[in-house]
Amino acid sequence: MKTQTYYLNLGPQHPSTHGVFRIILELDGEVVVKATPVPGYLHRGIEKLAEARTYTQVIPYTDRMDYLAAMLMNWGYVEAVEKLMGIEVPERAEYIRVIVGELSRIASHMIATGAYGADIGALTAFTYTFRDREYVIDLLEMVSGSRMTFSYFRIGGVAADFPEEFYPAVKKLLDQIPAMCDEYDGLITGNEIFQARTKFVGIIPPEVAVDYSLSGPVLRGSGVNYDLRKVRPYSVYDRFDFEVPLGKNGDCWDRFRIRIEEMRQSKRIIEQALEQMPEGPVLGKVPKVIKPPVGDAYAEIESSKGVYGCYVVSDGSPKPYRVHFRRPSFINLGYLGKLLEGWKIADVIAILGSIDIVLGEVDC
Amino acid sequence: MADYRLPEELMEALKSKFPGMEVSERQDVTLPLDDLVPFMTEIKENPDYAMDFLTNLTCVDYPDYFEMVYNLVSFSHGYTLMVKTRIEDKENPEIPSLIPLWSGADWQEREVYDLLGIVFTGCPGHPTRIFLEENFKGHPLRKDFQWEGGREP
Amino acid sequence: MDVKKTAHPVEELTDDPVVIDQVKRLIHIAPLEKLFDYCRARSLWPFGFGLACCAIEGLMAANMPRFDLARFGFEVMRGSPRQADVMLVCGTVTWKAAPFVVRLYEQISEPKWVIAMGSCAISGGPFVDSYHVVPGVDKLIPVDAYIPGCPPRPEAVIEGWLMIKNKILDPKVVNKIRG
Amino acid sequence: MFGQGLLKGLEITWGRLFGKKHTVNYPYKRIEMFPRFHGRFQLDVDKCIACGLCVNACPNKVIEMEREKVGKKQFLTKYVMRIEYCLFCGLCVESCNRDALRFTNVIDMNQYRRKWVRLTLVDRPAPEAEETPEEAPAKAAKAEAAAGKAPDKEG
Amino acid sequence: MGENIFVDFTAWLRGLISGLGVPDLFNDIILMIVKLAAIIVFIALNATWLVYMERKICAYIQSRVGPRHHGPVGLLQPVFDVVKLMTKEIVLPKNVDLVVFLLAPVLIVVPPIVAYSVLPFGKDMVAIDMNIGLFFLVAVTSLSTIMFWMAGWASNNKYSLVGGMRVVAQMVSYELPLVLAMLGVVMITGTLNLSEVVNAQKNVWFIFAQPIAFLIYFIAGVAETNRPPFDLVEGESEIIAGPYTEYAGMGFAMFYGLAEFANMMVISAMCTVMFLGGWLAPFGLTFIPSWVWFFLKMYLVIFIFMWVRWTFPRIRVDQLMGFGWKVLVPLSLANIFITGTGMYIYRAIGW
Amino acid sequence: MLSDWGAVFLFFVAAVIFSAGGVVTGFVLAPRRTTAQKVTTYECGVDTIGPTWVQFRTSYFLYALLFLIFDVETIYLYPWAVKFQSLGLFAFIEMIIFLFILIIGLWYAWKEGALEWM
Amino acid sequence: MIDFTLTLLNSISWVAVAFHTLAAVVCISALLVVLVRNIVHAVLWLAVCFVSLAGVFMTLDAAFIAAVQILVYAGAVCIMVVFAIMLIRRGNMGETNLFNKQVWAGGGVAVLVTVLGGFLSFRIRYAGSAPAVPENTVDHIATLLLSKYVIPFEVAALLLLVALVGAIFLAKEVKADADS
Amino acid sequence: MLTLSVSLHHYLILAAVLFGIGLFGVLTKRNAVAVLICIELMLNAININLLAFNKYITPNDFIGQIFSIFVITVAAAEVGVGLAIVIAIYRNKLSVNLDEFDWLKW
Ligand code: SF4
Ligand code: SF4
Ligand code: SF4
Repeated sequence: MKTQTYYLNLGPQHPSTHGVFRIILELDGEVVVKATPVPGYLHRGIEKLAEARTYTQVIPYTDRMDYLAAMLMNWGYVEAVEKLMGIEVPERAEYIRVIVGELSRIASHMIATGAYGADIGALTAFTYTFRDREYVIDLLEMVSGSRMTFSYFRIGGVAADFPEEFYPAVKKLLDQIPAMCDEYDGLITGNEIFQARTKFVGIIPPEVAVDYSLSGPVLRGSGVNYDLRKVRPYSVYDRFDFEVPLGKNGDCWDRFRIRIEEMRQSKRIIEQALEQMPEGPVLGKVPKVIKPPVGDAYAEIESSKGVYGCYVVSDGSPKPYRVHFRRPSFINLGYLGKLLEGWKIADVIAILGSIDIVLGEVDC
Repeated sequence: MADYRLPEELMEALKSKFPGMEVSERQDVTLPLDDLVPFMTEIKENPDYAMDFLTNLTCVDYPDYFEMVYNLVSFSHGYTLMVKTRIEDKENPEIPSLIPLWSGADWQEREVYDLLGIVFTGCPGHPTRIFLEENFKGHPLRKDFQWEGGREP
Repeated sequence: MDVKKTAHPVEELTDDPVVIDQVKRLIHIAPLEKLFDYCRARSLWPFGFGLACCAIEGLMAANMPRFDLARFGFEVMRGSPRQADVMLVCGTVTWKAAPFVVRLYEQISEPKWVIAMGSCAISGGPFVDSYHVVPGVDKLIPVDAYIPGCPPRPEAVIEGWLMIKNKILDPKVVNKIRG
Repeated sequence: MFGQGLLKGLEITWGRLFGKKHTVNYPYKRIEMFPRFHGRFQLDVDKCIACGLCVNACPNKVIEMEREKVGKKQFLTKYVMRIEYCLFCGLCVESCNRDALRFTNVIDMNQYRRKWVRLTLVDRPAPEAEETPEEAPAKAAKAEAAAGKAPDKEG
Repeated sequence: MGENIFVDFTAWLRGLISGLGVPDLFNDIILMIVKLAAIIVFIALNATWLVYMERKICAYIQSRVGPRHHGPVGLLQPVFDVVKLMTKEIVLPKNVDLVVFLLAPVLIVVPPIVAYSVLPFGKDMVAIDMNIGLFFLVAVTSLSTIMFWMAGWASNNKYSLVGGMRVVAQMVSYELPLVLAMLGVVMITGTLNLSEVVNAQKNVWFIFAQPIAFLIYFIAGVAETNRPPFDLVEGESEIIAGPYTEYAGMGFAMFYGLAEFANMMVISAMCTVMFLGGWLAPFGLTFIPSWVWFFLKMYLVIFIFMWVRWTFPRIRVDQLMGFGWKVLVPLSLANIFITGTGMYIYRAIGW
Repeated sequence: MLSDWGAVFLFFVAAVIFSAGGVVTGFVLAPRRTTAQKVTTYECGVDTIGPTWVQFRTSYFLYALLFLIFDVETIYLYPWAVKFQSLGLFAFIEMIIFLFILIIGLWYAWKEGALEWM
Repeated sequence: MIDFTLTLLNSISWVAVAFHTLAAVVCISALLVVLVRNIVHAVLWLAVCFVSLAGVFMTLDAAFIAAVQILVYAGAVCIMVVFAIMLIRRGNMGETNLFNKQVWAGGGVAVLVTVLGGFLSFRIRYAGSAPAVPENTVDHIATLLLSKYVIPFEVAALLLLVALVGAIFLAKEVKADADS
Repeated sequence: MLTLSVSLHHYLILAAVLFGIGLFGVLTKRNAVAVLICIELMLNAININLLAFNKYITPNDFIGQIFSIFVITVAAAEVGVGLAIVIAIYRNKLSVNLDEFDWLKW
């Protein structure tokens, strides 16, 4: 018997859409027949605004895209401008970038982990990750002065060197990270209910993942080994020894687990970076007014959500002619509509959460 | 830094196949509009290139033309390639859609349509606006887009 | 007995049955209202309504272990506007989102308050020049407290909640410049 | 065995139940801010030479500055930060090479009215010194600020 | 000391009233009304306290401190909440089925309150010492299902409707294991009278005699009260607030505060009576009054409820149903066999 | 004497009065202001698409059916359990047969997929 | 005055009061089940009817049956009907419980049967009015059920089985269709 | 003075009335589900009779009570199967309107 299908709006305001995002679900009972994602509720026109800002002034705006890992957002942009201008970044600045970038990744993954727990219903895990994130954020605040929107990177380096008290604090944090990860593992990953909810749910086959240009943990969850830090090492990533965790089934559980694994790997990277860090200036030789030559450049980094690219076009003036950001969450969302079909309402939340989107980044 | 560009001989092979293509010294390929789909099909399907990952897709509004920019990656070989093509028609810019080749182009093309007004042909019902509402006037990332900010004195 | 014959004073002022109803009701329970306000001010439930970056700080971090709004009893985050008291507008309101922001505000049951958190909610903030951003949520709905910052620290958010509390307890505080 | 994970979870929460609490009792106890914290702005009027670098550095034209030429020196008459537009990015502070503009660690800038949100750091008349007719730079600065209000022109 | 204060008080009241020449029946009625009032006050007080306790336990588990500033250690927080909710507008959305919409929150608290009438709170402390108390309780609590559905259906909201359908399916599926689990106890005691059930545990609590039944009962009890990990009904992150999405003010308070906690108390009180020896003092600690023991045990169960709630994620609806029907029901049926056979064997070797 | 049912009746009435009182207090004490937007259905802030009172799937019905059948079964089980100790082995076997028949039903339902949620 | 009230109250048979109230509720709710136009309301009234019928049963000293009544009818049958309605209803809810064309004929027959039944009932004679309340009905029921009525008891199980299998069979096809 | 009292006749009349209402519904309802509901009402009326006879005529035999249990069993089975049939019909006809099935009219 064909029961009537009906439409249900999931969002724009919904506790688990992680912001203002809307999915129009066509449901039969509780089963999704068709899903239409509607982004754009947070479209702020950053790309347009950037055209009216100088190159340096764009940096704070990149913060507001993936506000959970703002350092990485800065990084992709300054990387592109540096490529465009051919600026050499001092060694020390590169190491600082790696450290704050990985810290940012840890912070972002912590939220992703916790928020995913909350989506599945384990609110306590959410508070734990937030509790621990505070300590990561403290470190980043120590170096940059802000808790979320750091604007710490500068074209050709970073804004300031680490303060002295940073080093003991980061050591202390790094020592705790494995224990934190174990706690999340014990509370969420190891939980049978959680596994039942996420294993073999929302499976993305590797070919499809590649076809849809997915990236980041979503792609690696499907078993595709594509991490820019390894595949095309930028900055000084080729000097570190770390592993790229991969999933097997491409289900929600894999995507989730990878993030916790990556936190552990990030910890390793930071440790090595702290060891290898040379002395020196933190800002390269940069002209006072940044006027790149006419031309364009595209640079990519691996942000916490996936491949974050930045395409900058210069017309020789102090303001960029065009800036385009390749935002990983946005492109990862492209497959959502297809992915949701055939799953239940509860799975919709699980799948959406496992993709780990940040609406600021999706809508730009 | 390692090199992720296409080896010269592969580039030559491409050049001979698509005489209209220009290669900059950074190995950015610029194509005539008509060559786009055959070229893309070639570099995707041909196992020598196997550009199976469409990373990025965007468009720039230059005074005289629109320039589409595609960034491609080959997972098996590790090559990257930037492909550009110009749309000379500033009034009704049209370009064939790449969804048949890479499904990941879907949302990115919609974004380009939404913000720059490039129409992608070849897929019925595509593109539609993605960020802005259907009744939004204009395409904001065009240089001639006029709007009012809400700043108060 | 006479009272019934003569119109209620308020009825001479207006015909609006809603207003008459309200005024009468208020007269009946006016003495209690102070008590109610005392309780209301101590039991503000936020509407779980996050828009952008500020939501992380205002809705989440402020509720989480370190800052713990729950100490004031302001943590019972409701997903449905019917059950919430305070709408914390934390983030950028775009024109696409404006209609539903207004609707959600309307759907909150009386009495209700609004906090505009972050530059974006106050004035459009960093994106005030943008083509798709509402320059301040006070263009759409009445706002009771402004928390500048981008994003404001959770402490500032707690201050914002206490401002609402103070406002309920003593509506006159709004005429004073703080700090 | 099935249920192990469940028990493990219970064990963790049980431990936390009696574990350390991470709450800072905010209004009564405050977290110490880091020296670099981006809080409320502070302008050291004596140090400021009204050079306008901060105005130019700001990505969102937050700072409104008026200056008058008094004798040889620029005299700062008005310095308003419309922090309702501010990104708290610190570019202005960074650009000020006289160390006049600084962040303090004051968090609370909340107001009940929008118009009170903006920070007027300096608002004073120019001293009665002989007013030179060269007010041109001040005018120019004003015009520039005005132009900034309509960024679409720049696009 | 204290053991008999309630019993004595009743007797004193009875004497006082009959001294006025009131006929027996009225004496009964007046006494019953006193008991009734006591029970309702008890429920209301406990529900407020439980709200506080829940928030505090939640906070402590999450390394926070929870309500603290309003009232001594935040104790007045739920009181403020109640008054707030009382003075909050009850929105009546258009298109709702008004009568059903308003009746649902009114009726939702009736089943738990009626269920209290047969619960023995202590020695000789039961409002109605009913012969079929257990069965009556089961029957009455099964009525809640339809109220939840009324709320979900009448709201004319899809979230509510989905929630309403879920709640019915869930409560219906878990009622069965709940009822069957108690059957094992009934087989041992041979009575449906709750006071007698308690008395039968003089030697050994049934949690030891019937461990499987206890487990089934506990799980099914959590599901019956719609608490995590079985809170698909409210499923905050899925369907906003389920059937209560459209309810505001007092209507919401009835569901969220009163009904939920009253139901939870019924379930945990039943758990105490059936498996934890009711008011019986363990280890011969009889100097503590029986009702204190009862509350201690009840609160222990409630604490476990809360502990579980703040630890586990939410189960999915198909898993929920599958678990209920494919695991709990067969298990509880097996429990009946085991109990029966076990008792025969026990008798065969024992006597 | 007040019989059991009388007391239950009292409880019932009191419970209704109590909860109705609560809701009515809410109506008396709370301010009211109705706007056109306020009374719209809440669905994440946007308009509901299509009718709300929609059809629901068969699976719910099958669960209800199973419950009904087994609920009826419990009304046999309870009296039996009460008298279990004095009835003797014969009754036990009787009940096993009874249960067995119903377990066949459960098994059938299981086999036919009536226990699967769709 | 007080005395008078007390005697008055004492003289009332409370069973009778309860019975008449409950009977009225039963009749009214049953009528409403038939009369309301919205089938969901009809089901809700049906639940009211069942609960008050349980009250009637209690006045008949059949507490166990009363509890069964609540458990099975109000708790299970109503739910089942509700689900069935949710499954098969399409369109407007307000007009789902309408009469057909034979209202008058049907009404006539119903009235006739009622009157006849009522009339016949007065011809019954029986001894004694209010017999002693037997203790522990459940015990007796159990004993009888498992000895004297053991055959019907097992047949009941079979009946339930058949009903279950039949209903699942019927509804299953529905499910199969839904899958395709 | 109030002269309220109850006797067997009261119960029987109540049963008759309930039965009549049920019958009325069965005969006149268009919706098949409503018809089933009304059948339930009739069965309940019978239960009243059984219990009343049990109490007033054979107070110590419990035959009435046991029978009413059987009646309830049958009623439950009937509802289950009945609704399943209704659903099956609905699947074919997309309607539960009894007027439209000539073959089901009785
Ligand atoms: S004020 Fe700043 S932090 Fe807050 S939403 Fe706006 S941009 Fe994000
Ligand atoms: S902090 Fe940034 S936005 Fe704010 S005034 Fe300074 S430069 Fe402008
Ligand atoms: S940059 Fe410094 S010195 Fe120059 S105007 Fe600004 S605050 Fe004054």
